[in-house]
Amino acid sequence: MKKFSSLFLTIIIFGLIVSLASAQTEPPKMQLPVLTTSAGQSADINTLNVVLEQAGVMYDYCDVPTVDMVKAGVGLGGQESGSGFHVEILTELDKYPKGTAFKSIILAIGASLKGMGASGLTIEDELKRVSSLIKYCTENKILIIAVHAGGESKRGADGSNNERMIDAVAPYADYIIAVKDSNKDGRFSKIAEEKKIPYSEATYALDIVTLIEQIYN
Amino acid sequence: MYLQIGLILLIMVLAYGLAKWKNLSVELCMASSAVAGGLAGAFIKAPPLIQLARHLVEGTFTYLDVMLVFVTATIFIKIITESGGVDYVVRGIITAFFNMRIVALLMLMIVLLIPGALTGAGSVSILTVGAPCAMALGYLGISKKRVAAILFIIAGLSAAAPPVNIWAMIISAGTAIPYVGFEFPLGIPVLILGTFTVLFLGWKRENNMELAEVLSRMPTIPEKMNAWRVALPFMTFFGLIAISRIWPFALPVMGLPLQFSIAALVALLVSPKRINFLVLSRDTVKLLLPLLATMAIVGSLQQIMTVTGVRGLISYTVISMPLIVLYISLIFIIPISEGILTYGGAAIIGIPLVWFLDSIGLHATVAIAGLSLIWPLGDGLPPTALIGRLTVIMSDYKGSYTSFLKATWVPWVLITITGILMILFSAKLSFLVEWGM
Amino acid sequence: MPFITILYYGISIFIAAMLIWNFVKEKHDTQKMALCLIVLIPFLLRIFRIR
Amino acid sequence: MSREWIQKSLLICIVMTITILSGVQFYRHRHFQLPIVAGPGVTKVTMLSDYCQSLKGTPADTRVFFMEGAEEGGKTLIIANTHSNEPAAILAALIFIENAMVDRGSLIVIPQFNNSGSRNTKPGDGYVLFFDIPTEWGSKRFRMGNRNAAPLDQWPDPDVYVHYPDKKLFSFLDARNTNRTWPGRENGLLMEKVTFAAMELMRTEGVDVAIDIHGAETMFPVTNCIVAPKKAMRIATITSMIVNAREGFENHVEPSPKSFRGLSHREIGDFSETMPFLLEAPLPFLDQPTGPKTEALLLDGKDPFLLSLSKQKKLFVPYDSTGWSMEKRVGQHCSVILELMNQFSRRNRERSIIVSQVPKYAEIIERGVGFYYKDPDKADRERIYYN
Repeated sequence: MKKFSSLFLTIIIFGLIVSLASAQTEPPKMQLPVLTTSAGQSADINTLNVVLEQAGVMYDYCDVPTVDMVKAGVGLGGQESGSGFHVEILTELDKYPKGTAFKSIILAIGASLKGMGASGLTIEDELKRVSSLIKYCTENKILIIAVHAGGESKRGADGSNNERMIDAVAPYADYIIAVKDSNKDGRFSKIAEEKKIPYSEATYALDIVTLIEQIYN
Repeated sequence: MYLQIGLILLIMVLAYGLAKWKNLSVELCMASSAVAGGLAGAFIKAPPLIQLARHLVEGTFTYLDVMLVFVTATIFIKIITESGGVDYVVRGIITAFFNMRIVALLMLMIVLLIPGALTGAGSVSILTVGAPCAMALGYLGISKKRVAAILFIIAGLSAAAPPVNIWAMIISAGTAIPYVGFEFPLGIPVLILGTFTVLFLGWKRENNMELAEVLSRMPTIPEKMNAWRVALPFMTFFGLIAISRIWPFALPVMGLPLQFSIAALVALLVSPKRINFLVLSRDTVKLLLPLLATMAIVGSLQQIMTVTGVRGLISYTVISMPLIVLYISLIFIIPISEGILTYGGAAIIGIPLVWFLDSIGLHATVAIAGLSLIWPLGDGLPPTALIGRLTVIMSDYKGSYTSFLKATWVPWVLITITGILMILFSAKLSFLVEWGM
Repeated sequence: MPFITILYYGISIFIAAMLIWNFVKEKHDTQKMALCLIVLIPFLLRIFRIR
Repeated sequence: MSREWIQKSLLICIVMTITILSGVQFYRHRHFQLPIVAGPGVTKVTMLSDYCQSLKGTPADTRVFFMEGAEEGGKTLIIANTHSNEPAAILAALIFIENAMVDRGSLIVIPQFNNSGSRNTKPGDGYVLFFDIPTEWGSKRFRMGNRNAAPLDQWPDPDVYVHYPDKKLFSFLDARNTNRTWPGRENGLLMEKVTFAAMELMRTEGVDVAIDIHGAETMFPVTNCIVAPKKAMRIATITSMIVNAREGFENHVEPSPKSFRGLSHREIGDFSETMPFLLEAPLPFLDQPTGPKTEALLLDGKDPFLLSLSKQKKLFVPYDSTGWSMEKRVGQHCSVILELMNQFSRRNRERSIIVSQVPKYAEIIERGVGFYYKDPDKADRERIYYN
């Protein structure tokens, strides 16, 4: 009996080490300039922007960028904020002048009906927009970072808006970051494992600051 | 906890039954139920016995302002009736539109819709223009039962109609969803359902009287009565409402009771007949007594239900239902909640329900609009049956209350189906909200 | 106190008076008498500025 | 005496007993004065009407506590009891008034913003009239008020409330709701005067940060959060992240909707230079599906119905059998307020506000809220203010 339980314990510990190792991988290196945007228009994009600010990484931001705007590079082709449309150009222009092609893009995943409504989008529109954006980035070697910082409140039942948004973004990312509460069911670590994508889990959203500092060095 | 609260609910129901058995009126049955519930609650200190009287009395304040509206509005319309104004208007409508039946029906519908749409209270429609419209419909050859049914349904729709819909406003206030964009989601169904109702219930002419014969049967009108004498009080009332909307910041808030009182004063001044105002007021208050008592006691009942947890249990039961069951049961729950609690149902069931519907991806504004089409139907259901009872009084229908209610069934079902479909397909109907923005 | 508020106390006093008149006039129906008094309660507390 | 008059006398006796019994309780509630002991940091106490003449002498006027630091800096305004049925607000405000020391900048606190509402009860909702917070010297009694001002102070209601200046329509009740009457009018409804006075205070004093403290149902999506307009969003977001990581409680950020007018987090930002924040902590007592509305439910927030609904995933906050105690709610408010000031100060060094001696979340949970209230019987008479 004793033998059996110690064997059992060894298996569990071994399993834990393996799963931890596969779940938490070394963050890849990313390059500037970077564009931040939302996948699903939840307020988590604000969290992401603040995280970057705390990490000292300057960025361009647009809540609903089109492929053309990404193509235009830093400065987003001179777009300006309007109703249901927000742009912020914070990239250090002396280092990366307007028009410099983006090297990475960070998407904050989280569906908000209110947020999409404010931008005049339905979930279908948003999924289509995000997919075309990802396709362009993949084709043009712009590395994609998928961030889920909303915790349980930005998760849902299978087929819900939040889960569809995750499916549209996470499997195509070059790096996935999720907070612990977002990955309670192992959703993100599973995707990372299956698609062989580097994955980091942060205990709190604030811990993403360190991860961003690491990848942009 | 469930058992404990269930027991209190049982005691309340038993007390109601016992009072009914002792031949007490509906109002006193409700009062007995409230007192019994409070006493039962005192065993678990919810409320503590010393607080029981306070809770009962505090509840009576819930609808104090509505009571003021009812009294002042009814006194206003009684003065118009007494002075011969109502007969005058009816004679006018019949003479002009007797041979254009559809036009006459639609015009009367619009007339009935306006006061309720402006104030959010179907009762105001019934109290102001209910009596003349009822008479006019009667002279168009529609039976008293059907007249009462038309009045009740249209008054209900008028309460739901934009710009003011109290249920939607209560839910909006409670859910922090802005009260904007309701014009089309409410206005379009109200007009379609209203048109259907007057045409369906009013289509059949149940007598073959000629115009001359009808006119000869109408009551005589005081000699000095003329269009101005009738119009002036109404113009005063609607004028006061209109200016309060057009220049909301230039004038102090007057409130409906004062607006009705001023209009009543004007009616009294221009009446061609001398009217004993005090006796008329006393009799009006007597006529309204069951209604006023209902308003006061329903408030107490609501308060006792809340403090004992009975209200919470009901709300909990509704919220915990599986979605499909919930949708089906809304057909009954919404009107019944109105019948028991009047506007209180919007707060107790409406607010948590809308949060829940919103969280599963339905469009809150359209869903609220759908719900608030169904709520007014409950104003015909006992124990309160607020608008239903007013309708019966104003349309002078002498048959049983149940027979009147039965006459409303076709539009009732149609309105319910429309409301439920609006909730189910609210996301697809969200363009209605955008039109209005 | 604003003038309009004073008018509202006036309306309340008037309605209370009508309720009392009806109460006094009611000779037989005990239930009606009770209803008059129940409805009177909130009006009294408002008129005396208690609630 | 005739049978008729025997009946009538009996009825009159019953009804008068009920009326008097309840009337006495209403009167006591309306006229109960809450003693507030001005702490060592309080430098002056004024009235809100000092910023709006038309508010003078009305029952809506209320006290304003100033805590001015030795060094010049920025200014924070804390508004509590905008809704007097959300009492964690006044409990947090009193912790600041009775304990805070301001080293730099100023702290201004209005503990009973809707003073009239705090002397009102809510018909139909079965609230308790008072609640008691245990302290080391006995218990401190508070009035449980209503969301809206008392009709005794603002009567009649309009049939529909037209918001100034946008002409947006609200339910008639909202004419007495001081979180719908912003930015207010000098000569409007009494509650519009209250919010106008506060706007004037912010404009004349040059307030940098305004924090309006609330509580909300666990079934309400906008709960357990900081609501902020765009200009205050960054500070709200970093605050939310920091309290989450360092103090272990969640407090997400909600954007202030543009089309929803009359709210403090909307109008203060639009009509002044001040940066507004609105704090919501979960308040199970206000939820519709709860058991009896008792003082215990108000204070510990434990309810079996909500627990069951939480398991059905129908609440918007984490909820377990420990409920949502007053200590947790007040603790959250204190920590979030301190962190908001801290973050504002980091970004605006010349307008920084440095406050000490205010306990944070963990400390309040450990010691209880009442630990931080001073005994009015032992306090200097001149330092006691009644509100």
